[in-house]
Amino acid sequence: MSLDWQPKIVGFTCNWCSYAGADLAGTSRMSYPASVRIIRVPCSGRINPVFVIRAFQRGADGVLVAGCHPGDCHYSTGNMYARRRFLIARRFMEYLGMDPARLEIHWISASEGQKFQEVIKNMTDRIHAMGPNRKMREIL
Amino acid sequence: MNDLREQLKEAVASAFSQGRVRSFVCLERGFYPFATMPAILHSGSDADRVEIGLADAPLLAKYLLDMPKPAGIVVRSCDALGVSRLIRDRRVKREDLYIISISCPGVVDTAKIPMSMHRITALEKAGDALIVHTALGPTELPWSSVLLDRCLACVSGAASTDADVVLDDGRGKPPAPVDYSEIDEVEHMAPDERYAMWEKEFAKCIRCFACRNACPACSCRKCSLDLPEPEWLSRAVILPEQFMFHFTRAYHVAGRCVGCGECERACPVGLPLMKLNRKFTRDIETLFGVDDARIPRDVEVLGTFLPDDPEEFC
Amino acid sequence: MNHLNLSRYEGEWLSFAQTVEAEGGKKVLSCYQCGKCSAGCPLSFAMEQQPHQVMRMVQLGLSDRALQSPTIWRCAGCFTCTTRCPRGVDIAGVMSALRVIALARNVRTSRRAQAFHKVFLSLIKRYGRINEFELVVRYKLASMNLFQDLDLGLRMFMQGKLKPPRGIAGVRQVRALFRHEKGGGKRSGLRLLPGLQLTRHREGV
Amino acid sequence: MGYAYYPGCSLHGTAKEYDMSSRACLDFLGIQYRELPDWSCCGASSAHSVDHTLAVSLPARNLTLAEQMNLPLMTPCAACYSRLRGAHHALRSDPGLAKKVLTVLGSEYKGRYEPLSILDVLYQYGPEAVGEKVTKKLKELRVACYYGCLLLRPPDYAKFDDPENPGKMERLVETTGASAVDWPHRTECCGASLSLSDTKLVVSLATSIVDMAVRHGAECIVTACPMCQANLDMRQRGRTKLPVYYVTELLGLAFGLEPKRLGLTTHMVNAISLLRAKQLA
Amino acid sequence: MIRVGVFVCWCGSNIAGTVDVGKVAEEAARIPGVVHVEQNKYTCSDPGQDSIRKAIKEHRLDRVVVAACSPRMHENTFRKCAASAGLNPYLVEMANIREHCSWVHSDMSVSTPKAVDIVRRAVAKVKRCVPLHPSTIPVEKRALVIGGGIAGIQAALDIAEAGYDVTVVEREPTIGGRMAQLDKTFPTLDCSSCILTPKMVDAASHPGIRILTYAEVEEISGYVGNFEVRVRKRARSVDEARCTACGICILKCPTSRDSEFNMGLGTRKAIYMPFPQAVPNKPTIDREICRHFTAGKCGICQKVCPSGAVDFSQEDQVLTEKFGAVVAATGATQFSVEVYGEYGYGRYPDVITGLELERLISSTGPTDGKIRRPSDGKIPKTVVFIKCVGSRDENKGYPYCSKACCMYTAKHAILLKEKIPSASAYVFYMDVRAGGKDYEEFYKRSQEMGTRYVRGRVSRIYPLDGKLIVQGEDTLLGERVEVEADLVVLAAAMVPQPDAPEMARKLGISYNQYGFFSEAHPKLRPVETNTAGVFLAGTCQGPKDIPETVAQASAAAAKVISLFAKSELSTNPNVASVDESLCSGCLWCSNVCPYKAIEEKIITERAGKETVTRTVASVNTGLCQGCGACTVACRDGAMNLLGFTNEQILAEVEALCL
Repeated sequence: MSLDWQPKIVGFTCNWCSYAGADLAGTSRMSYPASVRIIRVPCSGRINPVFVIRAFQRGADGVLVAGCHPGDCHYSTGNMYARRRFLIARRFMEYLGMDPARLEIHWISASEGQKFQEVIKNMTDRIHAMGPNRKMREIL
Repeated sequence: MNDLREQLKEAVASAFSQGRVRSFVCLERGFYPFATMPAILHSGSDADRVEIGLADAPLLAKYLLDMPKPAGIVVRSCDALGVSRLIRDRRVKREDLYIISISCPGVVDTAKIPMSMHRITALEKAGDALIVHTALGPTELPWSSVLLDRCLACVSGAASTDADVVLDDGRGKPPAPVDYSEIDEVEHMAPDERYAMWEKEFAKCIRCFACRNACPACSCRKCSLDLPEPEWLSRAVILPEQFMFHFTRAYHVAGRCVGCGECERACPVGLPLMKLNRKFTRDIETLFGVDDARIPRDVEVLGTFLPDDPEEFC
Repeated sequence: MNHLNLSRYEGEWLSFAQTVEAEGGKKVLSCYQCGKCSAGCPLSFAMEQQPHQVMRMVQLGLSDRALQSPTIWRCAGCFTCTTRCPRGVDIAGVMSALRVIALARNVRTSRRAQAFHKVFLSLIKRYGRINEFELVVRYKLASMNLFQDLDLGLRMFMQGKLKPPRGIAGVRQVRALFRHEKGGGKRSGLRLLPGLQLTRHREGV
Repeated sequence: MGYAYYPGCSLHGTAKEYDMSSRACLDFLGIQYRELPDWSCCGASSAHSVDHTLAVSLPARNLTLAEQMNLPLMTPCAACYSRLRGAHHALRSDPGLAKKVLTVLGSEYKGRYEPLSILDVLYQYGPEAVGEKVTKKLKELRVACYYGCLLLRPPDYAKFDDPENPGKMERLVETTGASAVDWPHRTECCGASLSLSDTKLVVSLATSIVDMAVRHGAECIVTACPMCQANLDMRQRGRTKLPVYYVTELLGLAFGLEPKRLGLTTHMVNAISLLRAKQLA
Repeated sequence: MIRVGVFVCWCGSNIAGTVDVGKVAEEAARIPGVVHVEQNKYTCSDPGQDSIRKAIKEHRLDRVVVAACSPRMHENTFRKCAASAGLNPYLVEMANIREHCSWVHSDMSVSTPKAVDIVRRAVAKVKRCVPLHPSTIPVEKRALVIGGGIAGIQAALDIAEAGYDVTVVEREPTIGGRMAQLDKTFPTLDCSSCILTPKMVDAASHPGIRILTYAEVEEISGYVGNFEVRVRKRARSVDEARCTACGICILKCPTSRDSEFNMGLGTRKAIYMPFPQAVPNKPTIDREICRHFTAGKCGICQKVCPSGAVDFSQEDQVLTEKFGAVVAATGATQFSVEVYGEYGYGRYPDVITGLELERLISSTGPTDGKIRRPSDGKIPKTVVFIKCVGSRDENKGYPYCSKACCMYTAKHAILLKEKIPSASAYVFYMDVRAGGKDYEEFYKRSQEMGTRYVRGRVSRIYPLDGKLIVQGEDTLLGERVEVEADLVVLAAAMVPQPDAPEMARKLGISYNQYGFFSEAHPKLRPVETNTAGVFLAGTCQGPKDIPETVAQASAAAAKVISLFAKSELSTNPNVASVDESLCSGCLWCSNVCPYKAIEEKIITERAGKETVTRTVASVNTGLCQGCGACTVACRDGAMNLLGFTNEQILAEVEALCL
């Protein structure tokens, strides 16, 4: 695996908090590894755990699911359902053998640009150390 | 045992005679003298085909979907869970059903009898043992060693009270605690080791969807995995798609699986599907403080939340 | 025109501040000159450059001024400033960092204070503990200030407070600590005054 | 369970009164302690001001010795208290430095016990319990409690009391029946190690502190740090001189112990005359 | 075949500076379905938008991707632009290659391939977009203003003047808020109650404004145009109709406590009016200390009341009403300065805060406007003002600057000189921030009146012989300084209300890490929030002074008025939609819908010979806000979210992972 291999992380972010946090990281010119590709959804409640499996199938090395802090959701309860869904979905994926560090779920508010930067940096370092994902993946 | 069958026959016949049902699903003699198979009766005259079913009795709940209503059904407590599942999923209405509940001492799983089926002439329950009659004479096996998995963790052997007719002969199997040691075993394996195990298991899957058809929780009109667009699941039987199928099936029944094990029994290649479902069931019980996730509730576990759910994501 | 040409310090602008922060003077660059440290410093009345002005020198990269300022040797390390700094700057830490760098770069100011620390550390290396009697004697020799506190010394001696030095068993381990932290292995020998070089003492007591 | 007792260099020398009175009080209260065998200097006054690695490695040696004895380390001296806690904090928060120091010492340090000051020990024993043990009330003795710096600052590891508005020493002193005076310079610095190299500075600091105590009606000053005691006792040049006691000396007196055994006879400013005037000694 | 146009924006050098826009355009052209690629230095500018319109017509584009900034910034701009060229606005998708790419990755060899991936994602999604048409919902033309301070009053007056009904909910027994506690206001030194009381009376007497005092908002549900708000109006125990405000009850009442209005300096009775010019001018019984309620005794006020207005049996009223818009004007409060042990607030009585001095100066204050030392009531000769107490302090307070303290401290110094000409005023400051109109001149006036401005922060205050010794540093002189003060005034920081986060949750808006409500965009949309229909005014959004607060209040009112100007509101068309052929009618989706927008619907269809009726889910597009929680609860895949369909998201994942 070449040294400058860059892990590919698919980031599902909710439009009102974590996407705005990513924007704030941009406006504050905080640099972080170019490993994450962001998909905007209205709410973390919109993120179906099956999307995460599809991302790993198609070759993602890591998946980030980001939503608002509990209590702050623009739709008041979206992230609460997301929390329940991903509490059991993440355990099930580990149960199927997926390395736990490849899926991360974080609550990032619209004013936490720095937290978004840290999450991406830590995630990239951890996954870079683990190398590309071989599991559940179509080998093209 | 027979008087329960007589009472059942009378109840079925009277159901038809009183016009309470247009069809009735029960068990009748199978290919082997001791085996039974599902039967859908359409008139009172067929009532004597009814059997109690000592061995390999399948769950009857799912047949209700396509039967002309009002439909009748004989339910053990596991069937009752299946019926309740369908009612909560609004796939059938309680008022369209005529339920006769019977007590159940447990159902024998012939796969657990260490003898090939064709040599068995008859099976008989005697006290706490199963007498297997063969051409060479009877042998005795401890009753609890030959039961179906679901019976080992049976909710309660007594006849379910939510029924139109309750026939309880008092010999119902006492409720037993659920044993998740099988799940702990898998959890203690290393991720790669687990992945290799599931890889080997899923490689066997031929995607016949028998598990979906047998499952009372999988009651959608059209399964989203069959849709061409969006193609959640591609037709290719390759490993990543197997993981996609088994993840999605297990996730869709998470918190709704009644633990009947029909999926595992229906699987032609013998995949340990209950090992997947019961992982979700156990996690739901520990994470969200649900005492028995198999029992259907008005609001399903993933359809609600508690503000102080466990917080693992910072 | 004798303006202080800041661009001449361009090279040291950030590097000096980073050296100070590496040596323990946390967040010196975030000081906004509010003066609360100097206001609360018990010894600022005796300092030509006030603590906040020393911070200013570090911020502007005026390394020679900062290292030569007697202020850094007047600091008693009482941490009043660090406790109250609204920007979380560890001013006491910056002062001690400057002292460390001054010693490393052999900047010769406040002879007495440097002599005291030098003698103090050499005694720990010799006995593993400080013997106050020998500390005062050696300090007087090193600082040439022979006649101070003679009366106090006599009274203390009479009260039995000045006992002869007694080493400890683990003194070799203490010496290893000295050798190790001086960049490991190299013989530690601080030249204080030209010529006055602490001879390498005999191993053990 | 008991404590590992770390006297520190000055308590074996110029501040032997503090050592004597501390031991007397601990024995009287029945608190078990064992002097840390073969303890070495914690490097106070010099190590931490000129060499940051040494500032951690010197106290670290004593911390590891105490941890091997499976006893919390306790010291009367505020300077040693500050250095020991500083090293304890550094060893736990800076793994790189910890590895470097501990490899030289050849031992590991898990930091199970927080280093304590003798005042913490007295507080764990309980101020009321101490009060009950008092036999001779130090009636109308007006005392100014002087905390100095290192018991309270820097707040991220010196945690004896609130750095701006402490009150624990007052409570302890009042259990002896004496009355603690409310005065402003309780946490002003006395000049510490500048006593030798910049004596006239310490003279002016000490004098202003004592004068402020006098202005607020104090008859004596009480402290828990040998350096502060030495500086105030030796360097005060005010019109009215105040005796400077250690907390453990006052407690000892209140317990009815012999002044001589508490080291009250070897102060610079006469410590016995005030007590005699108040029929306390 | 879908014809997609990709417009790569340079954004000046913001994108072109660190992303090889040429390469992005070149790669974009190779994506199947892309028939036209264009680069623009400023796509959002008028010429930029014109080139899009021209390209749509010329190349018969039926999808547009704009690779530029964040959709949160200009999605509406480009949607309107496409609509003006005849293309359905919801067939436009933005690729965020600025905030998520060029601004965060400086190395072109890394940022360019990422930008291409982002464009590929956008194209994959836009190909699966379908034309959407917003539906409309009615607007309840009534506004709710939470908070009756100057911000709330101004907003209410402006909205009412435009002819719409307004309800003001104020937690205290009277409106007036923080400004009522002030005596004079900078920079003109006109008397606060002279300019505030008339406005309060206008608001009280305006036919369009209904004021609910001693009332709190308990719950807000619904969405823009259709908010449902539950308000609890606490029992005043005084019948407002009968009471003539003669004040006898207040006179005779035996129990009293520290007056919150006077910042604890004076006292007020159990039945009280916070200040004489209170509106409504009716007393209120504080049931926590009133002996009738605590011990069942007393009841003097009821006995002496000439018009029998005192009614102990009054109950809390809970009213639930519909509103079209909400203006949050809940204000801010003062930093609790006890945290500064070194200043001794709470231990030394003569150390007070700026607001407490304001009460001393005010004629309705405890000392009838005469500045007296709280300890012994003497006239202070030397007064020391200390600025930035709690502000600009990461150690013990908040790192931000509270904006108004420099000016009100200068005001205090001037007023001190007017009231006690012989007094000398010191101000310990770090910077004097006087950026408003006439502010610098006001600061100059304070200097010229002899206020000694000492540049340096105070380290400690301690009492000595009846004086307060203030130890500071004059950093310009480079020397330690001391002042023997009679009175010390701390300019405390302006901090959010303690229950601000809870109010933000009720409003459904976000707040920053200190508790100030978050505006939609700090520069472009300062009075709106990300929740449509909820607007901000005043210090609840951040520290500010009265001129800015009033300006913001009028701005918020303008936003409400423009909202009410339309008879109907067009709703966001990204709502859920049900594929009835797939739906099995399990209705698990309706459980997770926060807006109760999913109902049961009976449909009949032919199944073979017979006609069969079955239930399916159906979405009320008016109520649905498009959160999408139902799509994940739906196992059949029947429920989809327009604009973020399953097909689109799966396609986006596919595009990003190639």
